[in-house]
Amino acid sequence: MSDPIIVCRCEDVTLQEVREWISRGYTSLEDLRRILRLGMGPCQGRTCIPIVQRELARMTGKSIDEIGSPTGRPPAVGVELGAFTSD
Amino acid sequence: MTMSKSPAEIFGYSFPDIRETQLLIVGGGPAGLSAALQALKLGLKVTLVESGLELGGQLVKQTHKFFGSSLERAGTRGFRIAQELIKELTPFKGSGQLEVYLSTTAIAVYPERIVLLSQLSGKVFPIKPKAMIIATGAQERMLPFPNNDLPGIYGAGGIQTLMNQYGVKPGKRALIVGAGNIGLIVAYQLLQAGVEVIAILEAMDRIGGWWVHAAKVRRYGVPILLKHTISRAIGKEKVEGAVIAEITPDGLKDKYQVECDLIGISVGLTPTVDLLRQANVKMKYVAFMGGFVPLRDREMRTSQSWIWVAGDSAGIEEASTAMIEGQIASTSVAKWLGYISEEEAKREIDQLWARLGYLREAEVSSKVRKGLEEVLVTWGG
Amino acid sequence: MSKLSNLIPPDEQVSFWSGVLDPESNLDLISVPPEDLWREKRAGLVVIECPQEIPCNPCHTSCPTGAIKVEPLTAIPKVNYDLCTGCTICVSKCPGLACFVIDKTPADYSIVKLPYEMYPVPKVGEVVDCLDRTGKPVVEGEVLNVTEPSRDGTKVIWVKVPKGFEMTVRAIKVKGGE
Amino acid sequence: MVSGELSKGLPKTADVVIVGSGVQGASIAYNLAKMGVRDVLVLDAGDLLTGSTGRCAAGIRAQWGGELNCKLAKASLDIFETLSDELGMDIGLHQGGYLIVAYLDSEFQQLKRNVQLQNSLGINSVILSHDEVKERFPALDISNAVGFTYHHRDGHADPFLTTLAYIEGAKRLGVNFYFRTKVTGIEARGDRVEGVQTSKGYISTKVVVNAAGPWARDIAQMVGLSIPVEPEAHEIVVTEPVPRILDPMVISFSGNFYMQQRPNGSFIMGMGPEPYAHPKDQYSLTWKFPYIMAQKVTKLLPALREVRLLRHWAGYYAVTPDRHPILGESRYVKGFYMSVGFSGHGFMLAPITGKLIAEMIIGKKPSIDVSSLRPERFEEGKLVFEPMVV
Amino acid sequence: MWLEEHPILDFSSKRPKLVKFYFEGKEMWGYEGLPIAASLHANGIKVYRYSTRLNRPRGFFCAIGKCSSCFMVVDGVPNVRTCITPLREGMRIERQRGLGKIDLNLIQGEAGSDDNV
Repeated sequence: MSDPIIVCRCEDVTLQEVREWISRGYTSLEDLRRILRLGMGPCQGRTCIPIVQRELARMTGKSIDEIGSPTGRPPAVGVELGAFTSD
Repeated sequence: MTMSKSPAEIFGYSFPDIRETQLLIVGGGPAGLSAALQALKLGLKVTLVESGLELGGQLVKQTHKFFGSSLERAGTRGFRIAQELIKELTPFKGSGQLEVYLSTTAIAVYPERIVLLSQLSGKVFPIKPKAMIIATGAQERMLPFPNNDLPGIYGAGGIQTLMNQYGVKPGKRALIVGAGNIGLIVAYQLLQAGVEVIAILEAMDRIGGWWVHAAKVRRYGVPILLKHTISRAIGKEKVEGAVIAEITPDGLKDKYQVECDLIGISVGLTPTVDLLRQANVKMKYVAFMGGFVPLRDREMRTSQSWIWVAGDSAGIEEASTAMIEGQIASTSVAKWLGYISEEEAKREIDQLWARLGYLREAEVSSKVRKGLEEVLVTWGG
Repeated sequence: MSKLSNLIPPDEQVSFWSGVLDPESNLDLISVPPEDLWREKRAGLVVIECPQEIPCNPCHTSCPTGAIKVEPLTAIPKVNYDLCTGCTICVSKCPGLACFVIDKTPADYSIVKLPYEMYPVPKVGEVVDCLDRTGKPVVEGEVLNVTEPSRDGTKVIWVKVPKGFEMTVRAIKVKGGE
Repeated sequence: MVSGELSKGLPKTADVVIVGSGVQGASIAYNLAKMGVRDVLVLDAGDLLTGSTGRCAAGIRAQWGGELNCKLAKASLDIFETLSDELGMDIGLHQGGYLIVAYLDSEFQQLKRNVQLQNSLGINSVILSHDEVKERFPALDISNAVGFTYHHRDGHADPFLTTLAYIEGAKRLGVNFYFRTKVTGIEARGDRVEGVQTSKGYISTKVVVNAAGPWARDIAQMVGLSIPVEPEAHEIVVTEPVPRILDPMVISFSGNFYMQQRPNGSFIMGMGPEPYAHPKDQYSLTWKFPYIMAQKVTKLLPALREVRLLRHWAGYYAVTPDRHPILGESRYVKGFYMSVGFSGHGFMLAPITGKLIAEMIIGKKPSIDVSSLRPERFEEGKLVFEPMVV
Repeated sequence: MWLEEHPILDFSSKRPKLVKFYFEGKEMWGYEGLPIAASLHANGIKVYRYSTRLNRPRGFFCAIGKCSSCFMVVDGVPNVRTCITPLREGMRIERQRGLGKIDLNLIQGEAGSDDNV
């Protein structure tokens, strides 16, 4: 196997996989997020989303503004459940 | 089995009290620190939260002297600027006008202006500010290339943290990808730490950073290869080398294979806008400003009337402009909360804009100026 | 795969936009003293290799004689060489490390006073390698003085170079260290 | 450039148009195609899985208190168990069982009755003692619980992968999916469906399936039908993935929570409405929710104190008055089918309900009699009872 | 390697206390209060974890606690962000393989003692 190009370190998603699903017709950021779990790992998409936005723009001819960004969901960084308890 | 407790008793829950503050500033880098100072001088009560172990943001890693005029503390090293700003804050801490939370991250913005703050070694508590300035800075972009995740391939900012903040020699032989300011400066800092720098690669046909920063590293024998990039990293458990390719009209043409144990990626920054997204602040993609950035008015106020922005989270620029934006935002907040008059605020903000004007006057700033045209708006009402 | 070279020569690309000034063709972009004045001025005169508009003016604000002007903030510095005393304050202040004071008055050598922020710091009397703008050692030179005018870590190294190397030598390297 | 679905224009006609590409729409489409109806179009106003399926906890259980739900859920489980093979794609099924925990005596009595019913229907659920639970699931703190029931075949499947597998399976059989395509009107002549008006053009069709989840009421209104399906927002949180420390989905009606460790290692958890009052009709979130969930689940599973909460979101249940779905063709508008109102259990039932709706459309007798779930039951006053939903 | 001599920064006079910790059972020394990752890096340890799906070696990366690259198992708890978690004396640090491991006894022991208070 050739050396992978890692797009998302949290879920171990490669650029090859991203390209494959885009060419199968899943051409929105939301589509790819749900298929590949991009941006759903502990880093909240900080690394992968900008790369995927650019790849989508390149492959679909859309502008990045059109492609957009995922909905912002709390928390911005993961927090231990124990931090929400009172003891 | 005795049944002593009702489900409501077993699974009862409670919530921490909601703390209140006038102005919550998220981020203790140059923008946040200057915003805090300005707000304090204007009489506001300020809560400043910083996710790192110390205040100063990226400034604490900067050993080089800053550009600008004396108003921006030009000629002073970044970490010293941080020390100066922190020192200026100290008197306000005693007076109770300022609360600083270190190792504390603003993790969430919920409806009705509730912000959750998470403390590294403690608890999550809600705070309800009247106004909030988001100065969360930026994050580094990653570059897709084979083996780009091997240990030893770090963001240039990560290298600075390891080396200049914690005092760890990050490697023996380094390759830097990207000749923007951060790439150039990190290369220089690596030389200062005794690390050999093999080369700086730049995909464009000219360096992206300031010319003088490039000249500084070239003098020590570091080549800067224009129209070159990394085509892959080599290594099994950690990075052992890299293949450097020339970017030609027909694609990448592999040219060198070098040994290195450190690759610094500095291909640009993206504004950190998680909280702005959570708050549904209106944004726009502006390549010149590093990505999606919030629309803002001349006073750095966003589409959410209680949220202001400043610094790199409002669009990638320099620490000098970040500091001024912080001051503008706080001046606007002070006006909104009735601490200064409309006229005073206008005079102050005009002056600060004049300073932004001359900082952005150079030819290299033309992109920033263009980007600003796209996001500078006037909010109705 | 064909064999790739594992050595990148330091002069693989030498061009202005790769960070190297051509002392011949880029002279109009920088501040160079008039030759006749330069030959006579004791302590030397400043050469400012700052060819790009930068919003930056510590050379102007730190100059004790008002010889350097940066107006407006993004202008390229202009030097009034009649006022320059070669004091090296700008050498230590300039954030871009772009100021060099060059003293041509000694009869059989010149002195380049250049900024230095590396480790180790050479001692007075030590012979160091003198590097050109691409880091190539071009000549050896004796360190005549080590000062720190701004007391902020930026040293100013006075290095003795043969005549003709004034516009070539822009850095030094302590021998033996790698 | 990608030849994505945008480059293909919307067809002018179709045998069946399905509104909604969530797990219901996808399952119906796949089952129709499998039964030979291949000129099927699935339309979705949003992107892939942005509706209720993509926001659900994706639990699968056969432990119900009503006979019909038991039958449907068991049939669904049978399909889930072979679905990865059938669709040629891993759906992320994890059968760690469901552990239902009672904290009230009356509740435990009901659970025991349910087990009798379930066993009579071929669902091999059991009552577990405290010792058995302690031994099997040592991470749980059950000190205040009254009793437990457990069914080992229950579990979880990945809602994204399951739906995607259905979609890709249907596509292979010729079904076309159009995302970002909003249905703006449904044409009917007399009492028959004629066609669908969309943001991208008109499609003439004799059969429309309403599988629009929380937006089902709006779609029904387009043919003049008023159906009692209310969107009810629920919040949910998920943690970072950690090594497996809990096999079953743990739910409690009196404790009001559900919690499960998914195959990827993350914990997903939620609850029914409580007085902290989530706005019913919005995806907006309440700051108190993470506190409530954290306090509940760390009492049950103390090790979770060290596990990080990673994401908080809301999704809609599409709720009917009797909390049972509406399945079948409208008596008043021929060709208008509904597979809606699952009240929070749509994911686990989709494999079977998709098959049943497909059978109805091709005129075959449904393999399970679901006539009691007909759309008109509300106006007839014939609601279906189920004791096991909260 | 720790930086001792630096032309601009003064590290040696400001170092915190040297403490002993264990990496994969091996004794090492690091500075108390500095992030765990810094002391590991200075000890020449660059591989902090092996990723979940592709079993890739991963190390230090973002340096500010925002990615997942430096997750390690620290005192029985997985997913510890070693780039921002301060080193303490006696810490037991292990490479995280996949999701790592949870030491239930350790964690529940802690929770149990809370109940007794």
